[in-house]
Amino acid sequence: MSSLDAVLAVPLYWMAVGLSGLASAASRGRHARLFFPLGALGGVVLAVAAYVAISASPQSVILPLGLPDLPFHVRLDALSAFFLLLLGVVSTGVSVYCGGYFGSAGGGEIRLLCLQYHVFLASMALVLLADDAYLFMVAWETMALASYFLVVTDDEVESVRRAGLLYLIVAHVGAIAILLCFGTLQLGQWNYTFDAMRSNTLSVGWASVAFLLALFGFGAKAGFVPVHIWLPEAHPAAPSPVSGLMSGVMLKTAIYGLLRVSFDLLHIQLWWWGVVALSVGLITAVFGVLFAAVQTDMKRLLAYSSIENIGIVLAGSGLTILFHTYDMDVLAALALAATLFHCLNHALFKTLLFLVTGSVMHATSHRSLGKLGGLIRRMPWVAAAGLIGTLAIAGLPPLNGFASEWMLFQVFLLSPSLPNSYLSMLVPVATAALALAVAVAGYVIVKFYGVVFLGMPREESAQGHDAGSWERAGLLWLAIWCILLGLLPVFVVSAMDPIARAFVGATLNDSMQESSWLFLTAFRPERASYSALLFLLGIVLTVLVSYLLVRRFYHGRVRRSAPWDCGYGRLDARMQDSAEGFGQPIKQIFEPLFKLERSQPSPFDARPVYRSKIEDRIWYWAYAPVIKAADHLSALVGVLHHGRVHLYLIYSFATLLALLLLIQ
Amino acid sequence: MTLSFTQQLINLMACLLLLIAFAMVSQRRILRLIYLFALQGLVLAINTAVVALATQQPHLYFSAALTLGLKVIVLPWLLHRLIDRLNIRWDIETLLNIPTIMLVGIVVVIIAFNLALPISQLAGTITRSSLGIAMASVLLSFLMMITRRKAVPQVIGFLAMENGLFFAATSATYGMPMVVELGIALDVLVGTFIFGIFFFQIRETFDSLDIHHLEKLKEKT
Amino acid sequence: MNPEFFASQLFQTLLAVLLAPVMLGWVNQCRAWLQNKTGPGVLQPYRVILKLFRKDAVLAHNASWLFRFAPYAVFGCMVLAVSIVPILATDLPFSPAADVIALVGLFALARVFMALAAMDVGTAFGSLGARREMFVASLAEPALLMVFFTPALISQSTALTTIVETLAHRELTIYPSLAFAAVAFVMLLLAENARIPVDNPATHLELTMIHEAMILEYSARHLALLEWAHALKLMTYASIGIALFLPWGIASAGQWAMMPLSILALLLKLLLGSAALAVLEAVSAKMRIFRVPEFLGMAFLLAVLGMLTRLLLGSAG
Amino acid sequence: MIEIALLLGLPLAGAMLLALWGNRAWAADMNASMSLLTLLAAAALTARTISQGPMTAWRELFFVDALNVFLVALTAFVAFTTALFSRVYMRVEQERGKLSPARLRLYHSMYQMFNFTMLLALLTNNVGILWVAMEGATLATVLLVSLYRTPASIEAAWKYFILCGVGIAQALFGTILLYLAAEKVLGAGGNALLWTHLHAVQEQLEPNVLSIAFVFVLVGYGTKVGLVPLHNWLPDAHAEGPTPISAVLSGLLLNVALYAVVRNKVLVDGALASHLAGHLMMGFGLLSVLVAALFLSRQKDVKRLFAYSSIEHMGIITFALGMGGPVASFAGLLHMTAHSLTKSAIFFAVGHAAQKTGTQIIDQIRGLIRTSPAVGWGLMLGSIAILGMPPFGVFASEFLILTTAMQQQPWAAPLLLAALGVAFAAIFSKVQAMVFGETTAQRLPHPPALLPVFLHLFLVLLLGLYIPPYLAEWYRTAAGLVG
Repeated sequence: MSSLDAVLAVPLYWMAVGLSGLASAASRGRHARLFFPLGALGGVVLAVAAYVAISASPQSVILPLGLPDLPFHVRLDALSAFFLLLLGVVSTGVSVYCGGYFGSAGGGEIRLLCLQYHVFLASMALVLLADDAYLFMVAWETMALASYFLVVTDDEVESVRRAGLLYLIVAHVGAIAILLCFGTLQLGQWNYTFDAMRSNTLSVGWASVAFLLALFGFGAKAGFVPVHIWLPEAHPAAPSPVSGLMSGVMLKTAIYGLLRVSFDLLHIQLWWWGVVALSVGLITAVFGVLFAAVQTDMKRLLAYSSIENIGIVLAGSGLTILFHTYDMDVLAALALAATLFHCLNHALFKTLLFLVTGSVMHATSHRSLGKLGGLIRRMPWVAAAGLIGTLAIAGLPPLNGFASEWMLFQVFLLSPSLPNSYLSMLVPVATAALALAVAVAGYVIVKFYGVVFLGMPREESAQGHDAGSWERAGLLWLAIWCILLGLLPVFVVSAMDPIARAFVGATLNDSMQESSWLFLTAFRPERASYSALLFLLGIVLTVLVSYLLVRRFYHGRVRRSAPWDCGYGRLDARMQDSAEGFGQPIKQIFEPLFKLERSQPSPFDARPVYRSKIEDRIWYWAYAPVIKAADHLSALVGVLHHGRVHLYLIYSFATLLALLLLIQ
Repeated sequence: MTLSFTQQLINLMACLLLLIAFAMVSQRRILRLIYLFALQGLVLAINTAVVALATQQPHLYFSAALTLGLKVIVLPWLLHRLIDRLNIRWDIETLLNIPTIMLVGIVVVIIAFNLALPISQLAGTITRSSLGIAMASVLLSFLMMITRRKAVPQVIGFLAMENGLFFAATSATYGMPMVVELGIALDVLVGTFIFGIFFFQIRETFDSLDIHHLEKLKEKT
Repeated sequence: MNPEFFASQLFQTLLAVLLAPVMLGWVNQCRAWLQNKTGPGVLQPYRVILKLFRKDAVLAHNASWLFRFAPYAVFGCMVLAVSIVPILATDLPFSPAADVIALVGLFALARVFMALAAMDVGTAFGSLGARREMFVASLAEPALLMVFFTPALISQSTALTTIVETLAHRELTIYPSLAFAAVAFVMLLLAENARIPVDNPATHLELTMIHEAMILEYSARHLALLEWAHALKLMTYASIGIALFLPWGIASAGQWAMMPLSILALLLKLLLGSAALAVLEAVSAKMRIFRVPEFLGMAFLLAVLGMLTRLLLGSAG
Repeated sequence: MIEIALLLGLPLAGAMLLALWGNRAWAADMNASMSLLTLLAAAALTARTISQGPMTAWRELFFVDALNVFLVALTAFVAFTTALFSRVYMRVEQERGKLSPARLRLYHSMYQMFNFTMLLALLTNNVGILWVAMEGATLATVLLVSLYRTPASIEAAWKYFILCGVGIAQALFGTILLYLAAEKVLGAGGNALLWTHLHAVQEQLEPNVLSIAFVFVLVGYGTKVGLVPLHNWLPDAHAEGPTPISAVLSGLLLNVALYAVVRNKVLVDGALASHLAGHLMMGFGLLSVLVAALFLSRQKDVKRLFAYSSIEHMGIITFALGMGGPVASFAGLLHMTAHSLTKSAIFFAVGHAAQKTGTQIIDQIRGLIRTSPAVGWGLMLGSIAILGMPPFGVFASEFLILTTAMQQQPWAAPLLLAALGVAFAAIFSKVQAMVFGETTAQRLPHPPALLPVFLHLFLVLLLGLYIPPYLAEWYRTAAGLVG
């Protein structure tokens, strides 16, 4: 059985699991512990088969479904295999976690949840496998629908419904744009298979139209500024494992689509596409991280940080396009590898962190950073997993987040060799933006971890218990992957060689010479090299040595006492720095970016209340006017339907005469 | 060239029809309106008969008879009984004042004639010159429906329009095939009955036949 | 790689670790002189550290394992950092393991542990210090990267050894772009090492302190490690500055004969550099916390300008 | 030609019988069974047509080809399922005292009469009879719209009658002109109106007359299709009439009216070398889509909402058929099918929802999935389908239409994008509010008739995922006829 069959079997299997889950009558806990782990098995199979398929040659098959002249075409090449690997690994962890999570927490009818969850997984797999526009769109929209239903699980809450609505609307408009993009690509001979589109040669103008449509359409799903607007609403609304999947995998399917269209289906590329992608990406990255810094809801914070990472990924693909258009394919290969690697890493640690928030909410039923604190003592497991995720997302060596960001920086440093001087001038600015985003990300995540897990609980109610065994297993799975990919990046990166060869026509062996299992190099080893293992070894060694020396020479007696309170004596949890406080410096510096409304109490206020609300200006710049215009227009046409039959008769009369005169 | 007697006769009828159409547009009294409608039907019937005489088309005699029966006797009688039952005889107020309507009517007639010109070139019938008039009277009754505020005159306008169509059919093509003629006649008859039912429904619901009661369904702004 | 490499690596690391407190002491001594005080003497930091090691540790009731682990982690990071930077010779077996980007990552790692540990106990001071530290860092870190990237562009490499090789051992050329980078670097050094004008290591006034606020809960051996790590950090920065901007005299691969000479050169440079630092601190005043972004923004800008000039002037830059 | 006889005879007989006993207890069942028999006859006719190809019957008075037999099957099917739905629905209405026995009689007999006129309009070969049947359809439904005798319903019926009557009159004038042109070629008499003959000689027909004729026909039948700006009767009639009638109006009448337009378009295209008819239709279609989309966001009455959505979809179909070409026409017909099925299913669900909550006002219908998940999910899935979300059939056709438009009429693509976006936002926001959240509904005396809803939705789903080859072949031939 070929790896394609195996891969193709998994979505079907998931469908089956979902349907049987819908049918089964087991009690909530047993239901969850039975069906979600079953789904996890599918994830494992998918991951293995996909890993095998990356290096295999593309395989395709035609299913007996679909439109008359357009049966479903399925194709498994290196790129889809890579993203399927991502899906498989992440979904395994999430499914295991769900076994515990949905078993006890998370409202909603468990049977429907199970069905929607597995349909969601299956549709994502099919999106990655589709080889014709129709199947792609079907899977794409099914994915949107399934995730929508998962988002509105707690549909009694008004804000949840609003979030879901916003999400689906943006998703649908984006989908129509993608559809039009395919309409442009198929070049009027109504052959919607990707093969036919590959062979088409579009004029430069139409190609650009297609690219921009794709950028908009997929951007609406990935959350590029300014079509990110749904993301920070929908992620907090959804149950945490679902937020994890959406942020970890679903956003990546959009990246996949963008790469598929711009590198595979379009036969040409223009250098300014790269510039557009690069600038949009960096703007998105900086924007996302700055907004993440001022959030007070932990899931919103993570959602904005997803926007940031997606921006980084987009910037990477932009650079890839740039190099590719200037035939610097060796560099393009490196950029592509870095981009994809960051996709994978972000999927892992972001999902991990979302699961952590899930356990926290599960334990404390609080989501606001203003209430949490000190959980490291009550939930050590979750705290440990969270720490790993934190270090990874902060881009700290020796974890995986650093590895991909290291590669990206290398790519940026290589780009001055671009022939176009303006572009090479652009690069320092771009690098600076990237560096800023990465650094502020560290700030953000320290805020997240510190406020949630360290210090003292800010509200008495926020006392948690540690997560159950299923949840721990899920967290552990993802955490281990974060560490592994951080320590041995070369295995994954070198596995991307087929993708690079297929899409930018250069092998990674040239762009990463002498990379061994130990050393990750960029271009040439003497140019730059990084070895996470040695790195870790060094730290561990020094820590051990210093620890042993300290133990050896000095007795390690420890006395416990109250923290030093400067003699004030009434030190309590409310005196800790709050999430708002943490965000405040960023608020101060980048004030014009935010739409702030503060209400500060007067010094004489008996019961002082401090409230500050931060909103996204883009909503007021881009969206509100559109809505207003639509309302205005519909008010105008509303006048037409005036209720008087005479008027209606006049309409027909006028139409008649007008047409008669027209055809004269 | 000099026109044959029948042709002159037909043109005369056509002019009469146009005249009646204008009269209906400008008529204020509902009873007169019904009489005018009957008159229109009569002229139509005569015209059809003349055409039949001139062209020896047997089925035209039939449709002439049909017209006479339906539009000169039955429908006016129905309407008359209707307004007796609903006793509405007072004046009809129009939306626009009469002269304006007349002016619009003139414009409509001009347009109609211009449109009809190429077609009547094509039509090989001795009645072709009256095609424009037919179209004009159709549009005029359309205009009448637009400008009337009461239910009954609107219906009369509707029927008058149907007359115009019938006239067009005879003048352009010596009438439609028999089946169609019958079908149309049936529809008209049923339609009138249903209109009658409606008058009573409207009457008992709004105790008036003024259409401005029927302006509730609109887009709330 | 043969054992000599490891020998040189070990030697350099140990040297740096041992020298670090002296350097801190020397800086303070110079400052004391500049302020017409006698000063505690160069070896004061040693005494402090030893004293601290002898004491019993006091921990807050709710201090978690993270709190106790952090000092070791920070110290480890700093030792690793100083052993990456080629101070004496460029043939370090460890340097391929980490380039400048990894070095910045290393500093970030130490900083994050520091901040987390500071937030662990949950006092107002700790979290305040952590916030300010991370905030300063979030602006300083990109600037530092930019500073590194200018020489990286020149030497077509981000590996420190390669950079030093190119800068030190090719015929002497003046790089205007490096001037920008150097100024920016000095500003960053001040900010990152909690020196005036950004922070004042000598104060415990909560309105101004950053670094001190973070370590307020620490005592005894933990505090000792942190202080030592602090000194090491200063040392590392100094040696980075030397390596990037005054690389002459650093022995290149395999030149054992050069070693004594380079040690002398190093000591000289450190002596002068620290004195200059002291002067700089003495003449400038502590700035308000919300002036700091402007200060660091300036550094950031200079660093970017350095890169731009490099690209503008091409190989001459 | 026994099938045709049955197809026309059964509803007619049903109308007669129900006119006498339509108020009996078994009347509803009889109504349903008559429709079932009609459906069977339709199936037989379809089978024969597929096997034997196009044919004419009874001195060419009737004519069957792929195009109209496909609509016949659709009509018979939807009529049957609607009859099933109306069994339950109407019983509830009667028990709530909204209907007197006399009116129930009227309702049942007119329901069959309406089916008869629809089928006649589809099957006849004579363009004149087509007109007569269309007028007959108006007459049959106009009294049903005012069935409840509320002021609003009477007003709606009146407008429906006047506007469609006048519109139809224009269509008659167009037909006369067509006859005038045809008579030149085919000679006077019955044959000159037979579509088969006209189609045979369409190249020789006088273009000038035909273009004028088409304008009249388009305005005439277009009124019944509900093309903007001739659409004003449609929302009122849909909102005020009983729900089964709204379902058949949306699902059937609009299609048949469009069918009438298309038949004429074929002739005009043949006569005129130009693409005039197509352009007119595209213009009307696009205008309808845009205006309807804008209207949607203002609706407060759920049935009005979906009435406007019908206008929107009719616009899309008209646009597609106007664009022409094998793919676009194929998509247009596919969309016709999917829309009829989905929209009638939605109206079924809406009917039950309205009965549960006792109102049609959207703001007062909340949380349907709480009280009756089936109705709630029916409405939700139906709306998702009608909004062009895969894997439902509506998406399949919209996919083809949009991609084709992007190639042939790129200027229209952004307009369609905007309109579809607005429509989606408008409808989905309202539906979501009705389906989710806290509830206001109470229980029904009878279990709702949800078989039709999910049957329709299943078929639409099937259309989206798998169109059986013979069905596809059938669509292709039909598309070929549309041109």
